[in-house]
Amino acid sequence: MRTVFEWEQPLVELEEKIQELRNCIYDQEVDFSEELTELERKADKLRKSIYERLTPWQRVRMARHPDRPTTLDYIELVFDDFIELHGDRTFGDDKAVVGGIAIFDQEPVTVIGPQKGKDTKENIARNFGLPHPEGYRKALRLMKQAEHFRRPIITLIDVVGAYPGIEAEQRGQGLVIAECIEQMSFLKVPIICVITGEGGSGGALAIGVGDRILMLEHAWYSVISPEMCANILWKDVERASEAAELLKLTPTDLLKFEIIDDIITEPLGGAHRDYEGIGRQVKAFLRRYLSEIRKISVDQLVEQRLKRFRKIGQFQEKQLVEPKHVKLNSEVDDESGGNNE
Amino acid sequence: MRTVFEWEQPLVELEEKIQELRNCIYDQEVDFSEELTELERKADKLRKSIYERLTPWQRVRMARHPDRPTTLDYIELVFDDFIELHGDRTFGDDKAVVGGIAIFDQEPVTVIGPQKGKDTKENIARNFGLPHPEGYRKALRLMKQAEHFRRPIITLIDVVGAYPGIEAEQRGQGLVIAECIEQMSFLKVPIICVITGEGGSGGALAIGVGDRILMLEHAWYSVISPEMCANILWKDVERASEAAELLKLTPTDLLKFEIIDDIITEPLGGAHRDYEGIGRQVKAFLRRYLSEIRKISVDQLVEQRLKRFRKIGQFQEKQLVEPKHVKLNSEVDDESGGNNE
Amino acid sequence: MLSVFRSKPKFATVRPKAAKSINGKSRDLSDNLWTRCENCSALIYNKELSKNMYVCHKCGFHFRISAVQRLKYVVDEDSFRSVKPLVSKNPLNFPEYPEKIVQCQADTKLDDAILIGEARINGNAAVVGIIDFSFIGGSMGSVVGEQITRGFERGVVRNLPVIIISGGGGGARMQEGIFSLMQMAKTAQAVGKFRQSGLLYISVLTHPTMGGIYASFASLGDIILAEPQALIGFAGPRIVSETTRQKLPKDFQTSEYALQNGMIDTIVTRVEMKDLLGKLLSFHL
Amino acid sequence: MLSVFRSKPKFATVRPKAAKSINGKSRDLSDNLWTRCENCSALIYNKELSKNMYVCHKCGFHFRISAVQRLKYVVDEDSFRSVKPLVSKNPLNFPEYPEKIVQCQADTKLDDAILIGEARINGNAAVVGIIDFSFIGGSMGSVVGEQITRGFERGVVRNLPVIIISGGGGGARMQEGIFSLMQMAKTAQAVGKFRQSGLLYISVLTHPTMGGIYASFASLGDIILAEPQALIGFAGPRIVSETTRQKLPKDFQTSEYALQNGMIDTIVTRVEMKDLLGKLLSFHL
Ligand SMILES: [Zn+2]
Ligand SMILES: [Zn+2]
Repeated sequence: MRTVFEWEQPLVELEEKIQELRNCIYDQEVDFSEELTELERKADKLRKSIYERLTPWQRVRMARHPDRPTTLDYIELVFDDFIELHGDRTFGDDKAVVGGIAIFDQEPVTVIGPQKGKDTKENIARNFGLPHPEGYRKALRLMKQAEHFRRPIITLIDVVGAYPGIEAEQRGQGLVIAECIEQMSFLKVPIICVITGEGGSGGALAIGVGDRILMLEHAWYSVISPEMCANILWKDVERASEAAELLKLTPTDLLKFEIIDDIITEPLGGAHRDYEGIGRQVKAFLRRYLSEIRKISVDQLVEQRLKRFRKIGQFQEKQLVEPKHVKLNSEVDDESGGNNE
Repeated sequence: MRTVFEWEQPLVELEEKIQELRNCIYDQEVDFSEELTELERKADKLRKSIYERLTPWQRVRMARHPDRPTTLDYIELVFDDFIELHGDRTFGDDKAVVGGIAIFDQEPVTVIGPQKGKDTKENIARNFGLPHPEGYRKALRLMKQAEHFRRPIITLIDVVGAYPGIEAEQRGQGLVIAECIEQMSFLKVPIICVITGEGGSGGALAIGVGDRILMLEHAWYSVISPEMCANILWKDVERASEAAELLKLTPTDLLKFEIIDDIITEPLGGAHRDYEGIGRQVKAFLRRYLSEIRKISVDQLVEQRLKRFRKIGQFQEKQLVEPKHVKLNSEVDDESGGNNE
Repeated sequence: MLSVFRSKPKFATVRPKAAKSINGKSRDLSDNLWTRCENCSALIYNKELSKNMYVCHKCGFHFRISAVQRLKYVVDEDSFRSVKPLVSKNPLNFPEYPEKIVQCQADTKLDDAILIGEARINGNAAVVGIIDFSFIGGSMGSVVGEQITRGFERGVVRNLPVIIISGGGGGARMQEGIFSLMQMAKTAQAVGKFRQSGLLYISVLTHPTMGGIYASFASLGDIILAEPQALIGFAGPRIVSETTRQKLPKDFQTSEYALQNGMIDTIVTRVEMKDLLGKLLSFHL
Repeated sequence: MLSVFRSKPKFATVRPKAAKSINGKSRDLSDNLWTRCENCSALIYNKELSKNMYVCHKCGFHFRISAVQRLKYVVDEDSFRSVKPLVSKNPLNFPEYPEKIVQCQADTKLDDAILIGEARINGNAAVVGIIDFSFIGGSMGSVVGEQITRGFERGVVRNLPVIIISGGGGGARMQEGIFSLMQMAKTAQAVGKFRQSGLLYISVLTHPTMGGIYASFASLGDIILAEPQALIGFAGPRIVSETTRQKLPKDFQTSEYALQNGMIDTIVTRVEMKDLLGKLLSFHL
């Protein structure tokens, strides 16, 4: 059964009515074409008014739609000749992360992303797309392989977070995320990151350090999930919707903050309504940005990548009143840079 | 109780007799000094004749003497201020391998080696000095750390082999040994390897790729242990002694083959008879070879290190008669180098 | 942030009072002569506790201390020079965030959750940064991220090693949202650039080092030390236990657990920390 | 070398006869029309077996094949050019070693346990080396080590990728003692130098790839492929079971086990191998 969100209900009803009417046209020989045109005009209007005014929380739920394309779907829609490569060469092969070599516009690229399942069985096998440390180590291995062979890297990000499990902690979840972030930052190849669904905290950032960071219209990216935020703030997961507002996790906010570079618009009603359509969109954006950054030397790319993150942060230099409350001996000048906004 | 080998029996008896006589001198007031001198002369002669003519198998057993100094003993005897560092940063901390930073002649060096236990309890904790993959990964991590900080590396090798266990295989024992060998070969720091006891196969070679390879007098180094060799050849572990002869695993053989660079002579009767003595010896050899290779640029060191191993092997080019037995299409010239002996 | 940690008495969810009390000049404890150890319940004479760097002489329990307090135990007397202080803004217009900042500044006498500057340790110069848990759980917002980053940049410019003593809770500063997350990238990159200089970075983990702080600069040290029994990990124990519905191992996410699992170099008591740091610095001149 | 492997019928400890039989021109099988699958016991018509590259059409069992045979399944017709052949000496004066070499040369029609040269795979040029198990268990003495090394050097000089298909038993050639061990270092270094050229090295693991071969060049591939159900590991299963006195997992040291444990990139059947190799080569032009 198709998942229908509550705010889609009026639209779905209208769509069903249109379908009924269509069936009538075939069954009886009455002319409903005028009514049909009118209804479809209405549906179009409704669709727009619904999907263009989604609240942040609705967007989070769209990003989690069970029919939403997964990483492997995008790989099939956007690339040719994907060869999946497995394993971290130290501990295991995490099925919650897929990666390998594929062809994009006749050129080999390395593609990596967390992988959710399409049904319960696959979700269990893929741990609901929640990676263990070996998943991040596999990603890092494939990224370094890409660098060795001078292939661009494309990461497709759709992950609530790194798995909070006992064994994941045991095998250094935090450490491996840090290693990914650091090492990805210095890779001498073009990197494009596309947040296709959920961009959950460090688990997303671990494969999110790129030269261009794109985001689908109904994706979210945040330091913490709205539920967990609500839980911490008000001890009430039910208030996730409010938290989603506070966190400014939508593509529009993040574009304004210059955290992302562009928003990939989705087919009306969401990517899951038109796989071919979203595939074409993603392909077009990738083509545009990849050709843009391919023109830049890799040394410059790395420099720009570092600069990009270096300047993120909002703070102000403190007025130099006597810091009487802490008995520090004196102040030295600060030669180092930084973005004092 | 002190372990006494059967071939040491006459010597031990003589030594006991001398001790008795000595006690007599104190107890009674009789002059045995002449007999004592004579007996000690005899003991000296016996000692020489025993320890200088050890068979290869006896040497293997000497290398395994339970009182033989372990890696941590050498670290204490030869270095100052050792700070042990733990962990492979991916899976565990293998107690069968110790490593860290120490001071040698006022300069920091990285010291690494497998660690056997001194008693059953410690042996169980240290898995009898048989490393798991995480032990080799720790070693590799510390070696790369040494390279980063431009510290020379000293490996102390005393290992029957990498541990042949289920989990060790699961976590890639073979792969990690290969990685150690490859990466150690290219480290841009001086490396000295000292085989202090057992040099068992790939488990030893994994930390045995150095610029100078030294070997204690009663150590062995071989592609396979004599027991396993005997087992394969004759399905009879009891014939290990014969296998030890065949394998040419003694320092003298290996020096002749140019596999090692020098032999560190041990105190008469073996390192375990005089810790201070062997400590001084090892220190003197390390000092000499370290100062020798410190003078060479690291790029040259790596080049020489690669050349050293590149030329090992005995083979001959085949006379170019018609290779009628294999239907290969034709032969091409071989431009590549190689040591055709 | 606090809520993500287990509320085992051992780690004491340090009641704000206790936390404050240790900060030399607060009132609560100076009135009392004795403190009860949160681990073994021994009564300890306050002067003894202070003399022993707030380590229980009976069971070795390490009390949580403020950044200022810790500074005294780690650097040479009068050797510390602070960098220019920075203060937080409110990039998301998050409700009550500015008020929270002001409150924390008043409580801790810090500008934000970090104290950082240059100092000497047994004569060896270094950039030294200390995270203070009492300031919004020692979480990393823009100020902490920027100061850490500047610390590493200072290290490169002044040719000095860097020591960062972490003890931040959940790591992320929720109120700064995506800006907080990005500080992970910024600081990890700062470590990476610093690494290229060949200088030494020692990361010291104290209770608790979790989340975004652990998953960025704190686990990227050339050498990683930890105080005994510190909580070290990515996801908080409560989340792990709720997600997995499994009983957590007894020593889960402690320093000892991290050591056994190969994630840290060694465990050092607070009392021995300074000497070990000094020695490590002297090994990397 | 053989004795270190489990004698499960599945892996068939390939009786010398069977091994020889697969080498195209030997007599034993040409007299018979049918072969019994060593895994599922199905009777297979020999022509079918040969057409299916000695993979059982019923259960997918991969029969062991000779290097020459394998070459046909992997490279383009008439594209292979062998390098100069080398033959072994007897560095340790190991008793009966020369005789063993001569015997193996007669049996396998090879000079030593390796066949190596340049070839094309679906049009893509590469250095291709194949280890033959039937030659003293495919073990690595000086000749194999030197040929592998020269293969990588040839790759650098001729700007060609390298593919090595391993299937050597215990890996070490005991009879060459320390010289055999040192080939591990020599070949691993050859891979390392090759790596610096930025060219592609694909390692293909076939049954069985163990010991010194697995612990050197065979596990250093940029990409590591394996045939299904191949035995892959360091210590032989018999030694592991004797040392640990534990029951070995059912799939212990198989390709599937290695894949699950993150040690290889993917498993490919013999029938699909050539196309995958060709595609990978074409991705790395
Ligand atoms: Zn106590
Ligand atoms: Zn079959």
